[in-house]
Formats: sequence, C-alpha cells, structure tokens
Amino acid sequence: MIDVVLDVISWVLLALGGACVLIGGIGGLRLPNFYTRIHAASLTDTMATLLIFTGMMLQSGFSLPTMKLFAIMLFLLLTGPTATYALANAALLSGMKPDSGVERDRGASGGVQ
Amino acid sequence: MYILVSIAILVTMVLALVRALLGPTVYDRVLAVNVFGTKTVLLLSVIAFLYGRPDFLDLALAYALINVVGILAVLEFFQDRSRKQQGADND
Amino acid sequence: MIYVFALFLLTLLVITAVAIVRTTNLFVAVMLTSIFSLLMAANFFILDAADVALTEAAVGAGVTTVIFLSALALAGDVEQPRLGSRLLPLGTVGVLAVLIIYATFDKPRLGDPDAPVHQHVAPWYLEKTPEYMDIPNVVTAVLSSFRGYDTLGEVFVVFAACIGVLFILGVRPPGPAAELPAEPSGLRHHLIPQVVGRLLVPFIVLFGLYVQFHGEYGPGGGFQAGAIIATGVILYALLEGEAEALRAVPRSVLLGLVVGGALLFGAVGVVCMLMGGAFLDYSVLAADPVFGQQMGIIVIEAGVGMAVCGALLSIFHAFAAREGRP
Amino acid sequence: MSQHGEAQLPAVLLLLLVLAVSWVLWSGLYKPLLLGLGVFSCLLSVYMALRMGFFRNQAMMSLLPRLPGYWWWLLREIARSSVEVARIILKPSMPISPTLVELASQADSEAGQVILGNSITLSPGTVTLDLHEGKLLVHCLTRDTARELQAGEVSRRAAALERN
Repeated sequence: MIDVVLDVISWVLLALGGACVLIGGIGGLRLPNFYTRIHAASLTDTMATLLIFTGMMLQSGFSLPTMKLFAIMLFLLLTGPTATYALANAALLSGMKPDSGVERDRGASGGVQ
Repeated sequence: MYILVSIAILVTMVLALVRALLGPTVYDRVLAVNVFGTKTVLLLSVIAFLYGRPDFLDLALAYALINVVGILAVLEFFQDRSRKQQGADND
Repeated sequence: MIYVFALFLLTLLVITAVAIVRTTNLFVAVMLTSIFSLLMAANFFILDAADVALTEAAVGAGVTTVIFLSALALAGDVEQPRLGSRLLPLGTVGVLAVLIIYATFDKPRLGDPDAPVHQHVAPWYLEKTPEYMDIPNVVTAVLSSFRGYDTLGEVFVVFAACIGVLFILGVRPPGPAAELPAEPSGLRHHLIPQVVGRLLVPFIVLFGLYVQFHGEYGPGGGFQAGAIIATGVILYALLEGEAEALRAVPRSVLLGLVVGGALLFGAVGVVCMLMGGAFLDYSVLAADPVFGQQMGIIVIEAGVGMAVCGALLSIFHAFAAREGRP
Repeated sequence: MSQHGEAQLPAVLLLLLVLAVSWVLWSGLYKPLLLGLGVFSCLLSVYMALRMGFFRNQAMMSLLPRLPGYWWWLLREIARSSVEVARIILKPSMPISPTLVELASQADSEAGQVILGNSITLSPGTVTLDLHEGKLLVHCLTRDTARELQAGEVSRRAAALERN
C-alpha cells in the first residue's frame, strides 16, 4: 500500500518536473531580453531539479543511489545560482543595461544614464 | 514516465540550442550553454534510472560539480577584457 | 527507444557542428563547443560507454573551456576573413563524405554481436578479466593491464605535450622575475562565486580521488581523475587569482607530478622485470598473481592521474602567465 | 590575509567528517583496501582545503544549525514563485514588468550575504545581479515580486541565521 502511494507521489513529482523543464525552455525562447530569460532558466534550474530528483529519490528508496542523487541535487542547487550570478554579473559589468520597467523606462535600455 | 521526462528534457535541450544559435547577445548564448549543462545533468540521471544502472550516476555528479567552472571562466574572461579596454582608454 | 534518443542527440550534434563552422565569432564558437562536448558525453553515455563519457565530462566541462578562453584572451576573438575560393575545400569534403557514407554500407549493424570487432580479442578480454585480475570494470583491465604498453605510450604523449606547450608558451623559470604580478588576477568583489567555490573545491578534489580509486569498479580511472582534480585547482585559480593558486600548489609540485607520474608508470614495469616477469606484467608483484595485478593497476592508474593532473595545470598556468605579460 | 594557523580544529574535523561520509556513501564498497584509500583521499582533500584557505571565514559554522529550517521555508517560497513564473510564461500576453531593486543585506557575515544572494537567485522571478559590500542589486520579473522583495522577508530570515 505504502509502495503504491510512494509510486504515485514520485510519478506526480516527475511529471511536474518535466513540465517545469518544458516551461522553462519555452520561457527561454519567448521572453524578450537577456535579463528576463535568466528567470526562465532559473525556473528549470531550481524547481525542475528539485522535483525530478525528489521523484527519483522516492523511486529508488533508501539506498546508495539515493545518496548520490541527493549529492547531485545539492551540488546543482549550490552551483546553479552561482553560475547564474556570475553570468548576470558579467553582463552587468560589461555595460548591458537591464530594462527596468516603469521606474527607469526608456533610455535605460541602450543609452547612457 | 522516465521516458516522458527525458523527452521533455530533450525538447528543452533543443530550445536551449535554438537560443544559443539565435543569440542575439553573447550572454544569451552563455545562458543557453548553462541551461544546456543543467539539462544534461538531469538527462544523464534520468537515463541512468531508465537503464536501471544507477551506478552510472558518477557522470552526472561530475557535471554537477564542475560545470560551474566554465561559466566562471567566462566571467573572468569578460572582466579581463573590460579591464584591458579601460586601460587602453586611459592611455 | 534508447536508439531514438541517440539519433536525436546525434542530429543536435551535427547542427551544433555546422553552427561552429559557420560562426566567425570565436567566442561564440567556444560556447557552442561546450554544448558539443555536453552532447557528446550524453551520446557516449547512452551508448553505454560510461568511461569515455566521464572523460569527456571531466575534460570538456571545465578544462577545455578555460584553456580556449585563455587562448582567446591572447589572440582576440574574431576569425580572420578567409581568402581564396571555397570550391576546392568544399569539393574535397564532399568527396570524403561520399566515401565515408559508402564505407558505412559495409559496416555491421550497431550492437551486432557477430561483428568482426567482437570476434577478435574482445571475448578473450571479457572471459579472462575475472580470472586474471578479478575486477568488474573490463575497460580498466584492458586499459591498464592487457594493453598496458598503449597506456604507457599515452602517458608519455601527455608528458611530451606538456613539455611542448611549455616550450611554445615560453614560461620563465620560477625566479625573481616571475614574482611580480602587478595586480592580482582573479575575481574581485565577487563574494558569491568565491564563497561557493571555496566550498566546492574540497568536494571536487575528493570526487576526483574517488574516481581515481574506483576505476576498477565503475567508470573512471587515472585520466578522468587527473582532469577533475585539475579542474578543482583551476576553479581556485579563477576565484583567487593565479598567484594564489601557484602558492597553494607550486609549479615545482606540478612538474614533479608530470615527471613523477610518467616515471612511476615506467618504474612499475621495471620492477616487474626485476621480479622476474615481463615488462608491465603485474602478476609477479605479489605472491598471489590476481592481487599482484590489482596492485599494479592501482599504482599505474595513480601514475596516469598524477601525470594528467600535473600536465593540465602546467598548461593552464603557462597560458595564464603569458596572459599577464604585456 | 593570513590563511595559516587560524584554522580551528572543530571546523577541520567537521569537513573531514563530511568528506568521509560522502566517500562512504559514494563508494558503497567496504573493502579494507578501498577504505584505506578513502582515508588517504579525505586527508589529502582536507590538506588541499587547508592550503587553499577553506577555513578562512568561520561564520559558516555558526550558521549550520539553523540552516534546515531556513531551507524548509525557502523550499515553500521557491514552489510558490515557480508557479507564478510558470503562469506568466505560459500566458499569451506575458504580463512581465521587469524591475530593478536595490537591497541592503541585513546579514553581516560573508556567508550570510552569500546565502541571501543565492536564495534570491534560487527563487524563480528574482535574480541577484550584483552583491558588493552588503548591497544587492536584484532583477525582478514583475513589479509584484519586487514589492515583495522590498518587504524584506528573505533578508530578515537570512540575517536571523547568524544570530546566536
């Protein structure tokens, strides 16, 4: 009984994770500029990673692969935002202006402030 | 189910590849590479399970640990360049 | 299903390759190359070649990108416009492609057990590995024992390549002249990468050593381990600067690793001869030939790992030292 | 910044323990030879970490006990904002309103600031663009997320991590 429940939960998690991956990919194409695309990437980086790895860990039960999966997830969640930060920071330093909506509308993108 | 998830990941890899080819800025491409990297880790883990060979997870672990090095190298590359340009401007 | 995946990834591989050839911005080419490497590793993995995939991962994820970018920093990132007509190269490539496609008609089906390549020595290796050295990973057995001469040759190729790069890039001997880095390179004001990176480095090193010593049981071995550990040190160099990395792991240690690794490999062979066996026949190393084989494999894998790690780091430092020079 | 001599024994032992546990769990083989090599590997890794100034900032240690609770809160936060971002991406009109927010970190220690910066990046919809001397520059996908960020719950919780 408990097995079936675990199975169902892990399938749901995996399906949600797959959906997250897809949505992130679509967002990466649809969103209009670099800084907004980062958000789509972070959707797949964090939520999809969490869901898919949790799903797989539930499937494999308490075993050594589970520990390896946990380590992979932990390192991904540690390095993912760091890489994103490094990239965003490189773009910022090189003078790419984020379009900042209403507060600094127009002129902000592409011009000198 | 694993097959469905891996198909979703493969499709996203294609989308990321399209983004890497379209650009338009260099950073978009680096972002696409980064997304591609995480997707590879996911794909490898999922396929290791699909195969029923979880001992192959070492590969995903390797990527999870060292993928960030490439992106940090990119950050340093751009910093170096902007520093050199500033130096050239000041001269 | 797996073959569909492999085919799909191969298609992406071709698309990426074409894009690499067509772009004139070399930085973009480097980025696409790292996608190419990821795809390649996934492909190897799907085709069940985990050892090769791990090599691709260990080298492609960190070291290649870093060294390519160092080269770009020296050379500029715009491709020279090409001169002359494209017809001749296009024709050559076209003819070659047709020839290769023609040659594949004779190729056995993928995974066909009756293919000639599976009739020659492979079954013998598979059969004898448990008997001679009792380790699960046949790839490691073939690499380090059955074909130990080849691997010895490869280690000396790595050794020679390292010496060649050092000669070409002309590193000065470590003396007073080399001690004046005007400003520390590395990332400044970047707390997040620095703190996270510092946390990662011990785990990368440990994982590298894990790969090193589990070559007999799972994917891995000296080549991959050397590359992974080198990546860990390169990460440190990126975060804290060249000089700091050279302080933590001095150049003399690196050269010692390269030379020592190659010599260790050769020395194992000589010891085998002294103990009455053939060159690189590890069976004589212990009273029990199986244990002797295992010991021999562990020691020569360590030699390979040391040589690769030292060579990659020396090359990296050679590029970086060149970069810092006006 | 001197890096030698100031390493505290508890921190070194903790790292050694974590590395040893990782080795045992990754390896899964308990032969004496491999365990011996594992001891050697862990010691070598710790020695490398020592040489590379791993123990330079001590604040990390004091954060550890409160980390699980923080992660739990962060997890729910991530789940909530993921749904939001997913909805925005899938809507045909894509109602985004990118906003920049400058935030002063309430956490003083390096580790606390890093946790704050990375938590912001981890939750979809907000990305840390710059972290310098306790000031964060954050890019938000919508104005609502920006307002939420300025309310400062993340910052408060990250700062609470280091309070003893």
